[in-house]
Formats: sequence, structure tokens, C-alpha cells
Amino acid sequence: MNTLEAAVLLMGVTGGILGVVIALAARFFRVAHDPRVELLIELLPNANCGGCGKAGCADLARAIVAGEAKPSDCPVSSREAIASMSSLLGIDPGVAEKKVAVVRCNGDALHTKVAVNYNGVSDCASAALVGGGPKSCNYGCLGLSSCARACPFGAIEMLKNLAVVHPELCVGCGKCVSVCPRGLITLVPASAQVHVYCNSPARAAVKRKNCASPCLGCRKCERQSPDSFEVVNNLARVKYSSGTLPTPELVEAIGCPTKCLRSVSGHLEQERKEAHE
Amino acid sequence: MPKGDRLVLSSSPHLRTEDRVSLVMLKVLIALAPTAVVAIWFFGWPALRVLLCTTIFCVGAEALWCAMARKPVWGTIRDGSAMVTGLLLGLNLSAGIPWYGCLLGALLAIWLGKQVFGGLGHNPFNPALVARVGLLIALPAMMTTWVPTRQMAAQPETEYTRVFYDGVTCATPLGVVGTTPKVMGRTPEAQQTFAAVDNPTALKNYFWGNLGGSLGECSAAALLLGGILLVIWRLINWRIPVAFLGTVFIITGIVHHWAPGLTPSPLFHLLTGGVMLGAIFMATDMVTSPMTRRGALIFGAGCGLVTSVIRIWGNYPEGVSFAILFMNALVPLIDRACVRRPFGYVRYRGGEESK
Amino acid sequence: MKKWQETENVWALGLFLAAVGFLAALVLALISQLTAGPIREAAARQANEALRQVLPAFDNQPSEDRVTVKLEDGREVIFYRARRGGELVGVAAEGEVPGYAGPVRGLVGFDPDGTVRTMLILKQQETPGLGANVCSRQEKKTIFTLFSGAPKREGLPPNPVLDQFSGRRSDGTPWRVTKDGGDAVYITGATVTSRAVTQLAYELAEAFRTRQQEVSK
Amino acid sequence: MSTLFQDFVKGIWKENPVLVLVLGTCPTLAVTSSARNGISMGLATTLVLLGSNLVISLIRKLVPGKIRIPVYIVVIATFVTVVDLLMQAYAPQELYLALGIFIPLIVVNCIVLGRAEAFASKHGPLRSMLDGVGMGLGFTLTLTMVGMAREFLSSGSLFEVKVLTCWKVDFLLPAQAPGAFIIVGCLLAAMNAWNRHRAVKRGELYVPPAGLDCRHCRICAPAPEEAVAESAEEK
Amino acid sequence: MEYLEYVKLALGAVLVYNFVLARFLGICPFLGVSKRLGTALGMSGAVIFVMTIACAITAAINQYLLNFRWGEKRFDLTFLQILIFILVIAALVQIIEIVLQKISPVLYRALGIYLPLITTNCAVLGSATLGAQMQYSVFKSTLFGFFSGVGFALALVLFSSLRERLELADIPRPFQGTAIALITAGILAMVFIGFSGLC
Amino acid sequence: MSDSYKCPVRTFGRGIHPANDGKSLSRELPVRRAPLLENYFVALPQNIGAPPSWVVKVGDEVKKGQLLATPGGKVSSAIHAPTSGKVAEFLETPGPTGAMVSTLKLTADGKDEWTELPPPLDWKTASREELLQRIADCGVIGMGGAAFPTQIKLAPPPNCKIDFLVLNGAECEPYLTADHRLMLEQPERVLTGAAIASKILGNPRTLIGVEDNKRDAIDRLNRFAGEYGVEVLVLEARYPQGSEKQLIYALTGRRVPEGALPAAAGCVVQNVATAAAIADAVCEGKPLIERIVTVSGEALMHPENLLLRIGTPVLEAVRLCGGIREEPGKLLLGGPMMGFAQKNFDGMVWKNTSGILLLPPRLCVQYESTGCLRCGRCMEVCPMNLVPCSLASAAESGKMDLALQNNVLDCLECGACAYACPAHRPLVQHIRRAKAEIRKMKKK
Ligand SMILES: Cc1cc2nc3c(=O)[nH]c(=O)nc-3n(C[C@H](O)[C@H](O)[C@H](O)COP(=O)(O)O)c2cc1C
Ligand SMILES: Cc1cc2nc3c(=O)[nH]c(=O)nc-3n(C[C@H](O)[C@H](O)[C@H](O)COP(=O)(O)O)c2cc1C
Ligand SMILES: Cc1cc2nc3c(=O)[nH]c(=O)nc-3n(C[C@H](O)[C@H](O)[C@H](O)COP(=O)(O)O)c2cc1C
Ligand SMILES: Cc1cc2nc3c(=O)[nH]c(=O)nc-3n(C[C@H](O)[C@H](O)[C@H](O)CO)c2cc1C
Ligand code: SF4
Ligand code: SF4
Ligand code: SF4
Ligand code: SF4
Ligand code: FES
Repeated sequence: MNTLEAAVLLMGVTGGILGVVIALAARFFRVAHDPRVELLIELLPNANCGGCGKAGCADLARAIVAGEAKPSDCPVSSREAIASMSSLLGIDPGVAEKKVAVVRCNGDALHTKVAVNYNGVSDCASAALVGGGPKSCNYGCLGLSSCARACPFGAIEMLKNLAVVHPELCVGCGKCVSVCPRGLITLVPASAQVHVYCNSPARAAVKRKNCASPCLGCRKCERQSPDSFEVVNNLARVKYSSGTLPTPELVEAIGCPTKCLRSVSGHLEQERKEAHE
Repeated sequence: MPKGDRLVLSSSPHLRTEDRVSLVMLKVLIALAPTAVVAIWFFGWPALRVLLCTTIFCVGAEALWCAMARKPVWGTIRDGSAMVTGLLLGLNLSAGIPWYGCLLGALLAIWLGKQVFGGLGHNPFNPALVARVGLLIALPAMMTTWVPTRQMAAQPETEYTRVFYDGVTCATPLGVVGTTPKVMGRTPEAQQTFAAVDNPTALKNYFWGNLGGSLGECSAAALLLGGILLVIWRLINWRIPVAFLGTVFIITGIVHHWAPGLTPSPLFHLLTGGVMLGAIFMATDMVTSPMTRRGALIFGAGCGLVTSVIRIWGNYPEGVSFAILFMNALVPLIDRACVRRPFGYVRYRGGEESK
Repeated sequence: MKKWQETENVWALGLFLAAVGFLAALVLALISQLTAGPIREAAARQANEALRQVLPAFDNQPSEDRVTVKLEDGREVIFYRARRGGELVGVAAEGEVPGYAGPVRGLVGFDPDGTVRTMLILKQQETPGLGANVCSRQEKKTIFTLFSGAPKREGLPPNPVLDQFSGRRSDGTPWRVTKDGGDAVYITGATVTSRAVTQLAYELAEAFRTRQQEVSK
Repeated sequence: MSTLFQDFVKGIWKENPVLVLVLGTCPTLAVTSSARNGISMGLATTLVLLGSNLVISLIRKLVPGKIRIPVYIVVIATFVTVVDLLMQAYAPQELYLALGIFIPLIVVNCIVLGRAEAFASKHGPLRSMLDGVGMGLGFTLTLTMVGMAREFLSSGSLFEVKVLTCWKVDFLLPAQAPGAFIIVGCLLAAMNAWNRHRAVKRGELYVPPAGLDCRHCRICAPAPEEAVAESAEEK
Repeated sequence: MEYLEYVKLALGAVLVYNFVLARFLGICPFLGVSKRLGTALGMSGAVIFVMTIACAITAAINQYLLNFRWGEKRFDLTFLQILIFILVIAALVQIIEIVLQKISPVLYRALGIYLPLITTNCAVLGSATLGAQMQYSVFKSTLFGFFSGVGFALALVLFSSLRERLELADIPRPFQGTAIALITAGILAMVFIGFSGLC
Repeated sequence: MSDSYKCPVRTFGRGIHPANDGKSLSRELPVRRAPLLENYFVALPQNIGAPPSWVVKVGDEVKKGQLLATPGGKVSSAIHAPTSGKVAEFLETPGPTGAMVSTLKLTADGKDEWTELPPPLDWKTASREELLQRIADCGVIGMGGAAFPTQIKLAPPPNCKIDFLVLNGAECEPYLTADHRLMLEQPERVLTGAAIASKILGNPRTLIGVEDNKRDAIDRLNRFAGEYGVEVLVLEARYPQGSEKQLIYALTGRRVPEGALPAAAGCVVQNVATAAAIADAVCEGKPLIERIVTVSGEALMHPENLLLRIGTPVLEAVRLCGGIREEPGKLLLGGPMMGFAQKNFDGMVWKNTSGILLLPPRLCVQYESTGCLRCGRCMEVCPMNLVPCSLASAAESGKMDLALQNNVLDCLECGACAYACPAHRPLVQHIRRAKAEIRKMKKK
């Protein structure tokens, strides 16, 4: 026997033993892993944003495979990704309508008075606990950008102390909704082009005192298009769940006296313009 | 009647202490002043040059970083922590360090030791020591070339000066002791060398400051004075230096007693090298030390243990910097181990209540 | 019948892996046999490389032609003999002394009469930038020498501590660095290493002097 | 052509294994004390990648799924041993010593096994080879870069040639172990800053790199589309 | 003074030639699983366990198989070292996983999830190779594996607690994440240099 | 109770001594009853717990002391008209903390006529239930700050044996002197209330703790205390001595277990003003419609201790004190350590408003905070033995679970930590946010 033979013999025997061992191991292990979980993790965005209510993407993947959740529970995944996840599992995609966030406030630095100097933590939730925050309106945006920091997708921009959502970047994960101490942010269908940028249920006179562009509850919009708008508590709302979402043209036609009923693009454009001035 | 246009909205409490970070740092600078003055007295103008260089470079490095990171420059400089770091760094260097050594040290301290972690209060490691250790690794020749004091040059030659001083450079007592067992082994000659550096006259010299080494190592007396000030001003937790020095004393004492020829007496260990400076000014840096009392004791004892081990068995003659940095790394664990129970926390019902 | 790729038959899998292992071993054995020669040569070259640097030109294999002697304190010195045409042209001695951070191992080349030719440090763990500088001989290339194509110097790159022993012979009085009252230069801050190197040079020279008979056979 | 080219190029920047994926960190830190070591280590790894990718893509249809990984490991280990033996025989000795234990450790370099799993086991030999070389060159490039940075910062020289001749006293920190961590950390930070700057300039969304975690490394796991395609095929 | 040698071996493996901070082995898991102290502890346990066993087995293989005698003849099969070590380690990890799962579900839950991470980790193969390189006996090699694992664990635990603290710090944006982790590891490595000479 | 009780601790340790104690502004000034004003704004709810509900509507004529709102549940408290007049309107206004509350605007008719009050009770003979009912009917709630309905507090769960009734006369907040003046001027009202409460609780040992910076009040109380079976104990002045857990510890050496009510330690704590209100309710049948308020601060022209009706607008209180000396930098409801900064002068007096402070701008520096030095001073002063700096940095970086783990919910929000912090960290604000978010999470 020479070295060559010895080597070959050694490796052959070792290889054989290990092969058997690993095969046995594989057999033992077959149940431990569900490869579908791994595949789903790959298909999920892995942003671990928590928008699905689970502890991160891996947890959702596990839940989907276990039948406790649906692929469409991930608000971030594209429709295609949801479709491929569903086909992977052989289930109905049941894709939910895409939602985006909207900040229902017009109270930027030009419109709403800042009542006092605020000296404290630069965070909306903290500021709201101190005398209701520095702005004169107790319902509007505090402008300390908690939501912008919370958004994992950078979809919220602060313009003149007002949070504005970029609908094309927003994936509707809802993280911002839960951080806003004013409850200003809501998720609406992405197809909605028009919103009422006000959140104050106060009386018109009070609102006028505090803000240059509040919803006065004048019912002009409701009268024009009762299908799309309703006025509750001095405050107009778009009826997002009704079939007919208002269009920007309709808004033109209504001519909201305070311009708090606006199209998304119009709002964004104006805020940007003013911010740059 | 009030208009209410100057109202400030803020969270309670609405009264604040007069104390400020800048005041704290100013007091530390004052406590360091005796040490700096003694260093300048013994080493002459070069010492002043080094101290000025490190302080100015540290403040400059801080300003530069803040400007680059778009942080308020003046607001950061004003708190004075960069000055304290700079002065302490200078006190950790030899009087012979050229200006670019000071510059590199300042960059290491402020950038690597402090600002990458987010600035004041966020650094897990003591910035001045990060710089010192960084320099020791980066420029070992520069960091181990010591300048003799002015008084040494004037002394007549004795056995004592012979081991230390060769006309241009001088050795630190720890350097002599650290290389002795390497060169001679644990032989009678080694014991003789020990005796030359570890006798009452020598110790008196060390106490007042007439010895080679870092600027801040020279006078135990000045350091103790500063330490007393710090304790009176309640800026440091006295448990840290006491535990630190105590542990060094005990461990070196045991080794000195049981293994003669391996290391000199414990008093020698306390008076030479950076152990006083480290225990009083650097281990006590509040940012990088534990807050609880028990934590402070553990931290101080850990520093003492590591220092002694490195001094006796390690390659480096001096282990204080490494020891403090090592314990800095342990601080989060110590903090975790020494959690405080809230007032009213009851462990045993009916039994003696926990504090 | 399932596809082969999805087989779960334990024996089939074992056999497959065995076969792969078999093939791998075969390949490796072949390659190792092919490279065995070059590797041995490389090792020999490496061993002789250092000797070549400290000895005059030779045509034997000094790394094979060696004697090991024991000093009084039990340490060993290895002597390598360089011959040309069968005649002794030089001897190299290899020994070890404690340095600052561990042993320092060095090689000293002698003319047959005991005059030091050159010294080379083989192994050390001294502090980089301090003790290590005492031991290292490194060519300092700069862009200028690169572009101006400065003529390649003969012999080893210079080192002030190691080179100072060239031309000396031991006469029984220990060599010391100037700091200790001798005449050997040393590098400030690395006194311990300089001492070690000086001592090593002296010890090897002394060993050669006292055992010249035995060594230069 | 374009896919082939992409296979080759992607490893160099877009999916750079070290800087983007923070893999193979050990050699990146350990052997880059000089640019020469870095380049040698990179080339050795490239050689292994090339060989293992080629062989694995050739035998991919033969290997039973259950022992896929052990077989790949055997293949890779064989190539590593070959490279080791060749270097021992023909490379300069001090280079071999400098790379030391890190040559055998190429076996466990995530990049090598990862490429075998993710690419070679699914594609033909040509594409696999290109992929291997691309990834290997990306790795080599990074290692060289780190090596150059460390060498230059410590002594002002590149490839052992002094570039800044006025630089007299070596600043040894970057050349030593701590320096390796710090320099690579700073490189990563610089890359983050650069990517962010670019994203902001282009008005794009900047997604900071995920914290290092096996789950975020896409090397070992198949790319999503392929996974779906595969599982669909199986059905 | 036999025991002194073992003390030196231990000190060397844990402090002076710390696997992560001085030898650069196992950096990927060092960076990857050091975000939480709890995870770090689990991983540390798993690594110590696997490294000890792996070193013991590979040392035996190295001694008795790769240098084995057949009558008068000695075979030098060291060229198979890499191949056989990695195969054995990979199999070992899998077997440990199975065995743990069967005999101690508690331990499995504590350590098991980290086991797959260990296979492709330089540290285990590195300790085996180093042990072989230094020609340690099986016993010494086992000790070496154990203490190397302890060194890894020390670095990992220290580092994870530091990282937990850094999470509360206001780190400049480009440095967040792995960059600051590497820099912190760098400072930690500087500190460990101070231990040189202890063994 | 013949043996004299020895106060075992005298103070609770930790805490702070604010350098600017501000009490000298109003300490020597006797309580002055405020004249009748034109309008009062009564907010609902005044109490902590379930909100009561209005029983009047716009346009109703009401008499002084007439019921305006009835309790809306067990833990709830009635509200009465501060004067006679007409209900003008209902408004939504922000409360001291900024939360919106429903507010009734009462336009005074100038007659200030009492409604028919319930007959006085002889507390010595009345039953426990009668007394509790009377206290509830009169809308007595804790006036020391927490605004907890007193009738509930005085009826602790039967499994808790009450050994001590503690009257809280600490008034440790700087600037405030309302309780001080009350104890000094009307000690018998306070002591009567204490005796009534003590009777309701089954005659536990009754202690009244007063800080040693109110020597005159201590002397006055001591003159009468014996008659009522109350012991007056002198405490070392130190903030926050008045917090009930700390007070209990200082007076009895007992610790209220974590997360438990004082009753678990066998104690009930009542503010001295609450005791006085109890006495009024029982002995005269008067509902709680007015209280002593310290209107003070360096920015005010003439600081005073005013007896104000609940619902007095803040601006009117300022006017009664002669207006301002300089434009104030802060308007606070409550003391400077725990009080709430207001963003305008639209607020009004509540049942638990002990002070209206106008701080001058020089005391209202815009603090910039640096990073935490980990100096540990906040930890040293925290009366609850917490580590405020780590709570705050956990909250700051959104790690509410970490804050919870470090017992953030035990924080009193006393502000001692933020007072002591040399880095001027907004510790309490961070902690408050953490507490709010944790409560929100727990509710889910
Ligand atoms: C970090 C450090 C590294 C050192 N490295 C070396 C070394 O490599 N070689 C050496 O001879 N001395 C070394 N020394 C020892 C000192 O430089 C020693 O004091 C020096 O050799 C001067 O000794 P002398 O008094 O005999 O001149 C080192 C010291 C330190 C602090
Ligand atoms: C939700 C809640 C329930 C309470 N329940 C009782 C109770 O049943 N009995 C009681 O004597 N006090 C009760 N209290 C009052 C507390 O003992 C205490 O007076 C209150 O927390 C304010 O104390 P402070 O001002 O020291 O914070 C309750 C308080 C709260 C907030
Ligand atoms: C920090 C702190 C300080 C307090 N200081 C006082 C005080 O000085 N005087 C007082 O009567 N109540 C003070 N309280 C309120 C008491 O804790 C407790 O709620 C009150 O004494 C209970 O009595 P009541 O129900 O009659 O208001 C303080 C509470 C806290 C949390
Ligand atoms: C008592 C005390 C000791 C300090 N010691 C140091 C020190 O050793 N090194 C240092 O860089 N800064 C020191 N500082 C300053 C400051 O805390 C330091 O710059 C921070 O670590 C930077 O975040 C000290 C400050 C105080 C109050
Ligand atoms: S929308 Fe809400 S969270 Fe965002 S800035 Fe405004 S108040 Fe803050
Ligand atoms: S804007 Fe809000 S909902 Fe949209 S992505 Fe950002 S956090 Fe999610
Ligand atoms: S943590 Fe809370 S209880 Fe402690 S001092 Fe701060 S505010 Fe007071
Ligand atoms: S007092 Fe301020 S700086 Fe000191 S530890 Fe507390 S929060 Fe930090
Ligand atoms: S490269 Fe060493 S563990 Fe990843």
C-alpha cells in the first residue's frame, strides 16, 4: 500500500460514513424545516417594519405557512410579490387594495400660530404631553417629525413644520399612524386623490382664530356632492368607503373657502412652493 | 396685564440646578491644575508645549468634526469636555513628544474615541486612553522615549541615577523594573536593581514628582490634591480610586512577598507609573464608569487586578491604560449585574426589606 | 421511481459521498505527489536562502551539513558548514537569546577564521516599530528609486545594529552596548533588543571560537 | 452577452461580497496588512471560486439534494488544498507564511460556498465561471483596497514602495490588528455616506444596509425569482 | 510545572491570542450575533461546545489517521487535512444538532439555532487547524479548543453588551450598524494587545 | 394615644434641596378671600377616575353650592356651583396638561346665594357610612394633587388593616405656601377633618407630617393637636417629602410595596387641605367650591395666598394680585417642580390647583441639553431609587420595553432627577412619554 491508496481508502471510507450519517440526519430533520418559510422570507421585503402586526418578516412568513396569516397581510409587498407568494403556497392571493397614509392637517408654519416657545424634547408624542404642544391648535400637526422618523421608507417629508406624505413612496405600512399623538394620519385608498386637510372638531370661530386654513364645517362640499363628503362634528370628511371618490376637478368646482379641501398633488405642490420661498 | 408672548412651554420641573456640564469640566480642569503645574516645574517648557498642543488640538478636532457633521460647533466646544480630554491626554504623554504626535493623539481621542460614538456621553471608552493606547501601538518608539526632569540632570551620579538616566533620555522606574526580570531573570542582580529604584529616598522622589515618565505621572502629591478636590466637589465616586489603588496594593503586595525578585514593593507600584492619574482622573470618568456603588467597587477592583497582572507578567511595563479600557468594556455588563431595585421593592414578604 | 436528485436512500447517498471523497482524495494524492518535489525544493531553498545571505558562495547543501553543539547553560547552537569544491569557505551559526517579548533567533555567518561576516535575525516577536526595527533588514524602496532605477545594491539591506559586528572576532570579552560600558551601538527605546542582539552575536562568535576544531571539520 | 457580462461585473460593486454583504470578514481583516498580501489572498480565493464553481456546475445534475452541501464542501476543500499545495511549492515563502492559516480557511469563506449554492448549482459552466471570477475579483479588489489603505496610512507606501518619501516615522496602528477593524469600519461608513449621498441626489429612497445577520445575506439563499420558478417547476 | 503550561495555554487562547480580536477568526458570527446579549450567550455556549469536541476529534484524526503507521511504514496524509477536517466538523455539527434535539430539548432551544451558523465559521476550522499545526496532543488540543471557545465567548459577550449600550447612543448616521461595530471591535483589539506577554 | 410617637426616620433620604425655594414671597401673607367675579369656568372632570356628568344645561339658573354634575361611577366625584348665576355655555377647553375637557361657563349674578345645604353632622356620633356619603356628596377630592375621590380613599379594602392616617402637611414644592397658611390660620379645621377621617378609618394612629421650614405652623398645630388625638411630627425639609410613599417612609419607616397603594402598608395619606374640606363638608355641609391657592412668582406684582373659588380664571387671579411686574416667562399651574406650564392665560382654578406661578424670564432659560454624562446625580436624588438617565435614554431611542424593564412605571415624575442633572436633560419628559406609551401598549 502506498500513500495514494491509503489516501483514497481513507477518504472513501470517511465519505461513505459521513454520507450515511448525513442522510440519516436529513431523514431525522425532515420535519424540522419547512423550506417554504425560507422561500417566503426571501419573497418578503425584509424591511422588518412590523406593518403586518407580526414581529418582523420572518415571523410573518412562519405565520403564513402555518395558515395564521395571508401573504396580503404584508402591506409593503408589491402585488406581484404577493401573487408569487400565493402561488408558492397554492392559495388565493386576496390582494388588499393598496393604501397610503395622509396627514390630515394644513397647519404649517404659515397657517397655524405657534403659541409659545417650546423648550423640550423634539418629538411629537413628548411635546403633546406638555400643555398640549406649542401650537395654538390642539388638534393639528405638531411639526416635530415623529412620523417622518418612524417611516421606514422615508415617505414623509417635513415642509414648514408640517408632515406631508409622498404617496408614491408610501407603502401603507401604518407605522406613522401609530406614532402620531394627534391621530392625524390615516390610511386611505391609494386611489383617493382628494382629502380634507383638517382634523379639528372645534367650532368654526375657534378654528379661525387658531388657523388660516381650517375646515369651517360650512357644508359646501357636502351640499355639492353628498356621495363623497359628509360633515360630522364641524368637520368635513371624504367618504373613502363609498364607491365614488371625489376627483380633483370636483374640488375645483366646489371651491372650498379655506382651501382645506384639496387634491394630494395640489397640497404637496403648494407646500413645497411655500417651503422654498 | 400679561400678554403671554414670552411664555415658554416645557415639561416639569421648571427649576434647574445651577450646575452645568461646563462647570463640571471646569472643576476637573482646576483639579488637574496642580498636576500640570508640577509637570511644568519638573520638565520645563517642553511640558507646557505638550499640554498646550494636546489641548488645542483636541478642541480643534472637536470643532472640525462638529463642522463636518453639521453639529453646533460652539455648543459642543463650550461644554469643555474636549479640553479635559486634551489636558488628560497631554498628561499621559512624555514631555518629548513632537507636535505631530500630539496631533495624532488628539485625532484618535476625539474622533475615534468620542465623536464616532456620538460625542459627549456616548463613548463607551475613555477617549484620552484610546488615544494613549493607540499612540503606544502606532508610535512605540516615540511613546517609550522619556525625558529626564530638570532636577535629575543636576543631580550627582549615584546608583539611582545610573539606572535611570543616560544623558539624553531616561527610563521610568516601571520601565527599569519591567525589563529587569527579562534581562536578568529572578537573580540577586535583579533584586539589586529593584533595591536601587525602590528605596525610601527614591519613593520620596516619586511622591513629589522627580522621576521620568508621563507628565501626569510625575507627582503623586499633586494628583492626590486634585483627587481630594474632586471628592469634595462630589465629581467622582471615591469608591473607584480606593478600590483601584487598594487592589493594586494587595496584589503587588502578595506577589512581592511570595515571589521576591519578581516585582518591587506595593508602595513602589502605587507611586510610580500612571496608577494614581488613572485611578483618580481616568477610571473615574463618569461617562465610562459604572454608576452604582457596587458597580464602582467592582470596576475599581477590576482595574487594579488587570493593572497588576500586566505590570508583573505582561510585556508592557505599565498596564493602567489597558486595564481601564478593558474595564470600560465591561461597564455595560457591570451595570446590568448591579441593577437597583426601586424604592418599595419587596423581595421577601415580612422579612427584612431590601434596600 | 423518484428522480435520482431526490433520492433518500441512505446507502445510495453514502455511496455517492464516498465516491466523491474517493475522487477528491485521488486528485489530491496525485497533486500532492506532483508538488511534493517542488515543495521540498522550496523548503530547501528557503532554508539555504538565509544561509546564502550570510555565507560566501558555496556548492554544497549547508542545511544538511551541520553540527549541533550545546552551550554550558544547555542552549543549543547549530553550525552550518559551507564548502566550495569540498573546501570549507564559511560557517554559519544559529542560536537564540531572550529578547524583549520572547526569544530572538538569529544566524551569524563567519569566515573560517572566525571573523563575523553578516548577521541575520530569523525569528523574533519584538514590538513592531521598536524592537522589530533592530532586527529587520528591509529594502527601503521609494518611488524615486523605483523610477530612477537606482542600481541594486549588493548584499543585504543595511541595519546599523546588525552590521556593526561584521569584521569582528571574539576574543573572550563579552560585547556590550555603549550604555552598559561597551562599544556596540544600540537603538534608544529598544535597548533590551539591542542588548539581546549584541549578546547573540557575541555568544555565537564565542561558541565558534571555542569549538572551532569541532565545527570546522 | 449582456447577462454574461452582468454575471461577471456584479460581484465587483453591486454585490460586492465584503463591502455590501460584509462576508468573508476574517481574511479581509487578517491578511490585508499590506496590499501585496491582500491581492494574493484575493487571487487565491478567486482561483478556488473559479474551480469550485466550474466543477459544481458540471456535476450539479448528478448530486442528490440531501447531500448537496457536503459534496460541495468536498469539492471546495479539494480546490483549497490544491491551491495550498501550489502556493507552498511555487509562491514566495514569506507570502505563504503571511497568509498562513487563512488559505485553508477559504473553505469556510461564506462567499465560496455561497456562490456554489446560489449560482453554480443552477447555471451552466460558463456563467458559473464568470460569476466565480467576478465575485473573486470583487473580493480581490476590496482586499487590495483595504491593504493599500492600511499600508499607505501606516507608512505612506504602496506595494512596499514609499510614495510619500517625507514620511519618516511609521504610524503602525493601521497595520496592526486594531487598525484592520477600524479601517474597514471607516470604509463601510464611507460607503454608507456615499450611497446615501447618491440616493438623496437622485431623489431616491435610501435604505440603509441591514444589520449583519445571516438572513440578510442573499448569497447562500437563492434569489427570489429563481426560488419561485424552481418551486413552480417542482410542481 | 505541568499546570503552568496549561495556564499559559488558557491565557494565550483567551486573552493574548484571542480568536476574534487578535487572530481574526470567526468575525462573521462575532458581528452577526452580537446585537443582543442573550443571543451572544447562546452562541457562546454553542461555540465552546462545538470547538471543544471538534478540536478533540480532529486532533485524534490528525494524530492517528493522517500520520498513521502500517507496520514499518508511515503514511503522510496531511494533504487531506483540510478536506477531512471540514467534513468532520460539518458532520459533527449536524450530529450534535440531532443528538441535542433528542436528548435535551432545552439545551437545543438554547444553543441549537446557532449550530448551523457554526459550520461556516472560521473559528472552528481555525482552531482545529491551529491545533494540528502546533502538534498538540489530543488532550492539549481539546483544552486549546475549549479555551479558544472561551476567548471567543468573552469577546462576543463583551461586545454584545457594548453594542446594546451603543444602541442608545447618538451615533452619526454613516457609522451606524456594522461600521461602528467594527470600530468598537478595533478599540477592543487595542485593549487586548495590552495582554501580550502573559503567556 | 398617650405615649408620644417617635418619628423613626424624619426624612426619606435622597431627594433635593432646591436652591431657590421661593416660599418667602408669600409665606408671611395671610389668606385673603377673593371678591366675587363675573364669570367662572368649571371644568369636568375635576377628579381622577370616571368623569361625572353635567346635570344642568345652558340657560339654567343655579345657586351657590348647587350640584352641577353628578358622579359618573364609583370612582368619581360631584361638582358644585362656585356661586349663584346662570349657565352661559359649555366649551371645549384644554386642561392644565393640554387634554381637552368640557367646561361650563357660569355667569355670576352677583348675589352669591347659597343653595339649601345638607344639615351639619355631628361627626362624633354619625355613622361611618353617613360620613362617607356626606364627603361624596360634597365632592371632596384629594387637593394635594392627585385629585382622587376622598370617599374611596377613606374606604380601603377590608383586607388592609389601616394603622396610620397620615396628614400631608409637607408642602415640599418651592413657592407654594397654601397648606402652610391653612395650617397656621385654621389648624382646628384641619385637625377636625383629620379626626373625622380617623374615625372613618377606625381610629388608626393619626400623624401629621410638617417640614421644619414651617415652624410657626407646627407650633400652632401642636397647641390643638392633643385635643383631636393627632400627633404633629417634624420632618427635615427636602423635596419630594410630600409624595405619599416618601412621607409614609419618613413618618413610619414603612415602605409601600412596589406598585401597591399606601393601604398595603397600612397607611392612608390625606392632604391637609383635603382634611379641611372634609371638616367643612361634615360639620357645615359645605361642598368643595373654593380652596386656598398660592398666586406667586417673581414676575407677579404682589404674590398672595388667595381663597379662590373653583373655576376662577387664571387671568383674574393675576389681576387680583395687582398684575405683573414683568412679562412672565412661564405660567405654571401647580408648583415649579411638578406643575404644568401653560401656553396662555386661558386656564382656571381646579380643585387640585395649589398654586398659580408666574416665573420671570430669567428663571425660564431655554435649556439646551447635552448627552447624558452618566454622572449618576439623577440616580442619587431619585426618591424611588430608579436610574432616571437610563430610563430617559431608553425612551429617547424608543426602547419602551427596556424602560419598562427598568421600572419606569414606578417614577413619580417628581422632577428631582431633571432638577439635579448637570446636562439639563429633559428626563421627566422622556419618562412621561415612556409611561404614556407603555400604558397605551398595555391597554391594547
Ligand atoms: C510598548 C512597549 C514596547 C517595548 N518594546 C520594546 C522592544 O521591542 N525592544 C526593547 O528593547 N524594549 C522595548 N520596550 C522597553 C522600553 O523601551 C525600555 O524601557 C527601553 O528598552 C529603554 O530601556 P533602557 O533604560 O535600558 O534604555 C518596550 C516598552 C514599551 C512600553
Ligand atoms: C387608578 C387609581 C386607583 C386608586 N385606588 C385607590 C384605592 O382603591 N384606595 C385608595 O386609598 N387610594 C386609591 N388611589 C389613590 C392613591 O392612593 C394615591 O392617592 C394617588 O395615586 C395619588 O398619589 P400621589 O399624589 O402621591 O401620586 C388610586 C389611584 C389611582 C390612580
Ligand atoms: C413628588 C410629589 C410631591 C408631592 N408633594 C405633596 C405635598 O407637598 N403636599 C401634599 O399634600 N401632597 C403632595 N403630593 C401628593 C401626595 O402624594 C398625595 O397624593 C396626597 O398627599 C394625598 O392626599 P390627597 O388625596 O388628600 O390629595 C405629592 C406627590 C408627589 C408625587
Ligand atoms: C471626573 C472626570 C474625569 C474625566 N476623565 C476623563 C478622562 O480620563 N479622559 C477623557 O477623555 N475625558 C475625561 N473626562 C471628560 C469627559 O467626561 C470625557 O471627555 C467624556 O468621556 C467624553 O464623552 C473626565 C471628566 C470628569 C468629570
Ligand atoms: S403628523 Fe403627527 S407625528 Fe407627524 S409631525 Fe405632525 S404631529 Fe408629529
Ligand atoms: S408614510 Fe406611514 S404608512 Fe406610509 S410607509 Fe411611511 S410609515 Fe408606512
Ligand atoms: S425618575 Fe421619576 S421618581 Fe425618580 S427622580 Fe426622576 S421624576 Fe422623580
Ligand atoms: S444627572 Fe443627567 S447627566 Fe447625570 S446621569 Fe443623570 S441624566 Fe445623565
Ligand atoms: S470569514 Fe471568518 S467567520 Fe466569516
